[in-house]
Amino acid sequence: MTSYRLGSGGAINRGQSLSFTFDGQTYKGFEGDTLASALLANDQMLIARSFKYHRPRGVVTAGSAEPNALMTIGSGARAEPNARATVVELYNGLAAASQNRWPSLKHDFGAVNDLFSPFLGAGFYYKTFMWPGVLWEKLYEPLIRRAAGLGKATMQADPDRYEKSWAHCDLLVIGAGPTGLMAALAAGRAGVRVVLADEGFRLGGSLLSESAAVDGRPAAEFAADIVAELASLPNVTLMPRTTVFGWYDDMVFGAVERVQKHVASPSPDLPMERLWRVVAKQAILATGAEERPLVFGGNDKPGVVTAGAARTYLNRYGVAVGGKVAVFTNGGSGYRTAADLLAQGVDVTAIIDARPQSADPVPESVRVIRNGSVIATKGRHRIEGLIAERSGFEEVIGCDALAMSGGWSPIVHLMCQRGAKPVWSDEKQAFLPPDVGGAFLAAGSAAGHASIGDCLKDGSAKAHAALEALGRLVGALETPEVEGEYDPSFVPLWYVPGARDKAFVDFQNDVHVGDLGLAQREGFRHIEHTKRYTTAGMATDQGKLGNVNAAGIVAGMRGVSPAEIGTTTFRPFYTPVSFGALAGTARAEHAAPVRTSPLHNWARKNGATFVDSGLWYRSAWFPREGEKTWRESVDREVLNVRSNAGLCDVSTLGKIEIFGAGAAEFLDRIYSNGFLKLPVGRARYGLMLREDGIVFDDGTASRLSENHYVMTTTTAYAADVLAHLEFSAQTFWPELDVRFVSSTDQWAQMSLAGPKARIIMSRVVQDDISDAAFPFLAARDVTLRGGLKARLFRISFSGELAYELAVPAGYGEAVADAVMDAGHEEGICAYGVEALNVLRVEKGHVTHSELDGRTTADDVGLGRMMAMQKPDFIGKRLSTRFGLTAADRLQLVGLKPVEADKEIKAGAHLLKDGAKPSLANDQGFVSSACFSPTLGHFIALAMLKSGRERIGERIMVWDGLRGSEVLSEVCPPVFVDPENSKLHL
Amino acid sequence: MASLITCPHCGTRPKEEFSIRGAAAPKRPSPTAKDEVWHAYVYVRDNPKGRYQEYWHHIAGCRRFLVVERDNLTHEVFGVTDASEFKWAGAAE
Amino acid sequence: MRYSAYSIFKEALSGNRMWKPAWREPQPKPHYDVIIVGGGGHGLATAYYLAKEFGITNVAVLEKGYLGSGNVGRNTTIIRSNYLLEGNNPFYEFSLKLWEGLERDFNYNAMVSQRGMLNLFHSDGQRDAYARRGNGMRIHGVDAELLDREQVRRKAPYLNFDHARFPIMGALYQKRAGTVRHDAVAWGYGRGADARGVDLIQHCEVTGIRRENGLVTGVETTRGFIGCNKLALAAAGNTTTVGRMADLELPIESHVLQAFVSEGLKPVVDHVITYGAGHFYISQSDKGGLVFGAEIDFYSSYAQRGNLQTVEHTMEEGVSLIPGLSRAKVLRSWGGVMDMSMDGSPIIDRTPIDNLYLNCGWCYGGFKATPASGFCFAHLIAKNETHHVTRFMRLDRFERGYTIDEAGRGPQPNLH
Amino acid sequence: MSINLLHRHVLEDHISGFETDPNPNHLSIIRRAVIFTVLAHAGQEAAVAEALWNAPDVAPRFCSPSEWLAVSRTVGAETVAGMLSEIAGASVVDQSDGRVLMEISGPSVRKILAKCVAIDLHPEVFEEGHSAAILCCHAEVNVARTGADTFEIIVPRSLAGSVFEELMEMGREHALTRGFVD
Repeated sequence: MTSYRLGSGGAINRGQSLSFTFDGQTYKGFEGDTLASALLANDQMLIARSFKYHRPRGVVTAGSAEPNALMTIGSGARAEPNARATVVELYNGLAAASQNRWPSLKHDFGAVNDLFSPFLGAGFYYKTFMWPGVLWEKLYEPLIRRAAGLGKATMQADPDRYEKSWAHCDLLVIGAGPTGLMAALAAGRAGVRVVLADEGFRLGGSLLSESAAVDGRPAAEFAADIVAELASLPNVTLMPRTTVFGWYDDMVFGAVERVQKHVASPSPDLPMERLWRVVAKQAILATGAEERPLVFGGNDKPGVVTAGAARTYLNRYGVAVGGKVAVFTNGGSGYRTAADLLAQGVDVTAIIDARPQSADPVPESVRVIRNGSVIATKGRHRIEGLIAERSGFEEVIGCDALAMSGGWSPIVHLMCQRGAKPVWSDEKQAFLPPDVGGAFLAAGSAAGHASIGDCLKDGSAKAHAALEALGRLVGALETPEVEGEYDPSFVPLWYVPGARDKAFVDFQNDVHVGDLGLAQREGFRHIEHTKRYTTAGMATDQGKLGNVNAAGIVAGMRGVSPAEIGTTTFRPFYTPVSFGALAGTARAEHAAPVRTSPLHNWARKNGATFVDSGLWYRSAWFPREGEKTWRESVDREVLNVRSNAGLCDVSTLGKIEIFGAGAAEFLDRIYSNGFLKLPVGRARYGLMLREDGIVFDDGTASRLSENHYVMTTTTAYAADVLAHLEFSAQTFWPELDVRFVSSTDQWAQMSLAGPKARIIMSRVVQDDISDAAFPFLAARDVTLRGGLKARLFRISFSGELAYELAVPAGYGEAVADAVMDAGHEEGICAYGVEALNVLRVEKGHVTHSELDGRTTADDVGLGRMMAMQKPDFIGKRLSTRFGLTAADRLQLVGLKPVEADKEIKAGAHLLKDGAKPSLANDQGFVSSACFSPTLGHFIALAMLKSGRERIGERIMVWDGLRGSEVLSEVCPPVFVDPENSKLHL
Repeated sequence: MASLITCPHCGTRPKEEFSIRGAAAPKRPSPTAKDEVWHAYVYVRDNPKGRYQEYWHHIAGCRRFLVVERDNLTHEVFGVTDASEFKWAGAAE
Repeated sequence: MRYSAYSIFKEALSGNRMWKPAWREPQPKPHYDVIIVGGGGHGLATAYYLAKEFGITNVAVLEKGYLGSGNVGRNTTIIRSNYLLEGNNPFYEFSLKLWEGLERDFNYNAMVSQRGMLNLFHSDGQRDAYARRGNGMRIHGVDAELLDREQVRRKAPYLNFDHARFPIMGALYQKRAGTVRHDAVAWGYGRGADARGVDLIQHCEVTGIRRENGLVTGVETTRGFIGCNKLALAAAGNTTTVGRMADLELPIESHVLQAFVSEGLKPVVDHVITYGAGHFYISQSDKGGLVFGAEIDFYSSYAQRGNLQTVEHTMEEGVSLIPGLSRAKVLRSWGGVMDMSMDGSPIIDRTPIDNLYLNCGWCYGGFKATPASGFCFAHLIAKNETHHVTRFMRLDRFERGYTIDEAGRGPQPNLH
Repeated sequence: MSINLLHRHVLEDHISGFETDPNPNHLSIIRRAVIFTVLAHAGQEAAVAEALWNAPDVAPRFCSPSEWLAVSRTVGAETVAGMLSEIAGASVVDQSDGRVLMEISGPSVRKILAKCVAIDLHPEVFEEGHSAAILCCHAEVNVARTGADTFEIIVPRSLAGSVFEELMEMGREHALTRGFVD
């Protein structure tokens, strides 16, 4: 193995050696290396296989546009697929593995695809794999899927933490190269709040890679000085390792900070990555420019790199990309690379310049082939030479690396994410960022300025424009002198003719010039069609290297300007962002907040099993020793409520305090039934409709004083009902004096139900609660023995004599304990929502299982609650539409199995006895079902076509999904105490 | 719009604080209006491309309904007002 | 030209130089029997079936962008027929049956992949609702199974079974559901229609609808006036804009829905999976990208791009459902403009103007409907009578009170 | 019988056992704060606001143009109720049990809160005495700046556990400590 590490130079810490592995082999690098630079230093040029043809591939860039050097970093639950080695910061113990190869990188069986490439051109799969049809699913698709993808996702839960944060600033500068540093400095000195974000781990951008001198010292030193000054300013926030990935509406930028991706042993107190939403008053795009590869035969061989990347490896990392480097260029970048390599003692075999002449200074002793081109490359796992062509004469030139430069494309991505298209410039031969308005300005080479000097100048100029917009203009910054710059201009060369091998445009997806041509021939001529048909630009680099070349090549094929071809749409994300960073903390048990009832602890002490109910946890049932199934517990609870008493936590019901002289009128318009005449001290069941006449929610409203009501809603619809009230009050009837606020959290509310409820409650409450003093539907403030003020409502969901007692939440547990104590002798039990559900089904009370957003009041037997004589209530007008009053609508009925031991399940459908299962014969469905311990058999509520006139009919309960058919009798939906005698005990 | 809404009561807030209710333009008809008017109010939407008025409920803030006037193609916001100050264009009743 | 094993072989050996264009680029004729506005999936499928099934070939499809530039090329590619209501269920099953025979029908491999779909449920109430839906499917002969937690675990062991805020209790499973390569659907239908004589006219925006004596006589376009006997609208999110040219008042609101794709990964997600405790859905393409989405952005929008908060919310649900996604990376997000209807179900119907036909209101679900939508719309246009599986998808169902409200959320389009 | 009126704080389950000495960054849970909702009736908004701002012993927190929270750590609920009932045109609701009062302070408080709320907490933007009804850690809360580096957070009781845990998590890198204050 050869070392390509130079003896000196580079911004690496040679005192800090780091050990890492690649495909199991151990190597050494230095602090300050990327994984790619360390691999190159260790002569590891072959590092990946391409997607389709499995061609051997090497590093081609030194940055985030890298299409080839994708690896899996780490192992086990921390394995990250498709990491770009060119931006992965080296740390001690880093373990990297190559991808998409089998059995090994050197010997990859998939490379056989390359041999079949004539059959596998663009869009081949649309034309084939169709015969015979059965083989698609059995053979072809499984084969295609096996070949799919690059890296392997771990699919284990991530052990690390992720966070999100907001940042607010006057000016966001994106990119910390010469442009961004100057912009940040100008704004920082002016005292405005600046955020400077850069995807790299060291701020400085191209200044770290170039050999020019700025302000009389090496560019990298100049950068370090500015960074130091910025770091000292309290109004400036430096954010290295932070990629601004998206520009969203209202100057909100999405950014991801890699907090600990570079750390050998991550701290548990820090996130792995942090997502930033940056709110900026002004922003400057200083993202620089991407060097375009040249599109020539065999341009994908390991060892073919961009000229700028070669300089970065050389000047920043002290690594030569080869021992004998050839250069192929159409501009000054190639010459500078040759000069820099020579200065470090690296052999440069030739500069092949596509232009007939140029003023670029030719390094001594280097041969320049002008008007030349490269038509093929030699070697397999690393380039061994190239075939150059000039005026029809060919020549083999030896080399172990080839630095290419096809000119520069401004990195316009972020500025084009909100619909504006980049603008072609004939002068710059590049797509320039669009004008998106004053708050977001492009600067430096992102705006088409090519030299370091121009970038420095433009950075401070654009900062001044931003400061002016902010009203904080100060004196101009002096632009530092730059010495030793090369001429960055170039002559366009989209495609090098005469290719002997495939000339790749999209390296990762193996899209070559021939594919683009095929797409044109087949009519996929719009650039979006070309992209989608060939997959050019659809790889993990999203066409950062290839898309502009593709546009240029297609333009050439069509004989038009690239302006006419345009680019494909730029969309987030600039570079891929982990699911983890975007998800942050809201995952696993923390996917949503938990709401706990004030009686949660009471329920827990009583052995409750809890169940999710929206964000709430509710007590479902309270198993006792010896009970083996949930049914045993629920049956016991139900029977105990019916014969003695039970206590149930109903704190989760929505509670809304309503005040005002207009409250009565307001409620009268909100509910379908009348509320104007509700007396003080009384509760009433109410039904709310949507404006389309369908039932929205039900609940109660109690009048506590002349102008004060408290409304209860279902648990599920508490938030929706509050919003509905607010909407109605604020937009329909702002003239009504009504004010309300939720008090759901203030009260612990418990339902005490059963024939012994009164005697138990009277031991807890000081007030007289005899039937005469506190009749059914009474609702009043009361005082508990011990002095606590509380609210008591005589309302019932179970059909039993029942009270709902509300006490301030902090006292809930103590009061519930007291009620249990008070009822001990009466045999009180705690009961949960399962028993509550059985009790309500036995009574035929509806819930959102019946009120499913498609039912009318009449459908569920509540037609009497439509007070049509009222001039107006929400839902009144549309409730009378033909379809909502049709005779064959589904109506609420009860069902009981003809054979008492048969089980009916919710979700079953209904068929006429003897009818075949078919849509035409479908008569409705079971909405709720349970075992009734009171009756000793299953019962159900169902929605049946014209159901109310079919009482007594036998109907088949068809549950094809679970393989059961239960012949049942249609009955009224109230199974227990239809006369409501128990309510009025 | 969309990312940040400047609530006239609470200041600039992110989208997740709001619940969006839909077009503000249709005004609830009088109880005696014709069936067609009620049908149009509940079901028909102008759905213009461009300038648009929409109810945003500041559910995690002041809980007021706001009328956000904006361009639904460019997502530019022209103004945010409290719903109680919203004037229906040409609304007779 | 027909694609066959022979043509592929022959072309491969001759450098793939002789492939013919998938479609012509015709100049618009002055007059057509039928003009279809919208060269997306539904418009192209309508043209294809008009020509193939009903013999009407003097047809133009007018597309303001490039073919398939709308929602057919920016969705999550899911096909299924697991619908609850009688108004929808037979239609989507008809569509799924057409998907099953599509490739040989139009001689284009759209990679219909019946990978099976798991609709997860997380509560008893959800289970009951899915049981009702599953039985509704079974009663119509559509395949449906109710899986318990362990059966789900066997199919998708990577789901969050052990540390979930909303634990998975089971799933409604439709084996025949799956995914299709979306662009290929547009291309296959377009190619098939073109081969039968339909003119596919790209970059031709309709700017006006000309009417005489109450009937449509043609459309003004950016490429001049084009006459027609019948005009059919299949413009998805732009339906209102085009409909307004004929004074149609529509129950439609346009909203943006985002979709996402991850970097290419070796196959891990074998099924289509939907998260019942949220609105997340995911599958993996034959190329390796995880394709997924969640809720709409909730505001009216004609912009094909979305909001970061929705992006984050989508990932929260994704990682909550599949914890192993955390370290994988999302590559790209995009937005489609949805024609959200007031009850969440589509409209395929005549309009008050006798020779103007309407196809809209697809909400999230337009892609899976493409074949049946095209077939039934073609049926309606050709025969002037409604195909029986679309008999409930009427424009007047709202005023008559016969809405098809799968979600039960009422007339608020952004909740469907 | 008489009920033993034991009052239980919802976060007692979350803060149990040994309480460490507060670090510079600290989250205090106020055990018995008095918190009322004050609603101004139509046309009375300005008068109610003025009365509330002049009321002794309570700190007003803005919720909406017609709604505030009145917070007191010094006097009891009955005193506050009596005082608020004097305000003409207002309706009041005792929410002392329905809301949890937390106070977070320290040199890193803004960095911690930037992970929890979307508003700009820069000292010159969010000044002392400012309050905001706002989304914080996925819950609807009220945040007020009560000192140079001190903020008060009022959280609905049922969500207090989730918000508390999230705040502690966000404060981890800043060594945030927590404890009850009576």
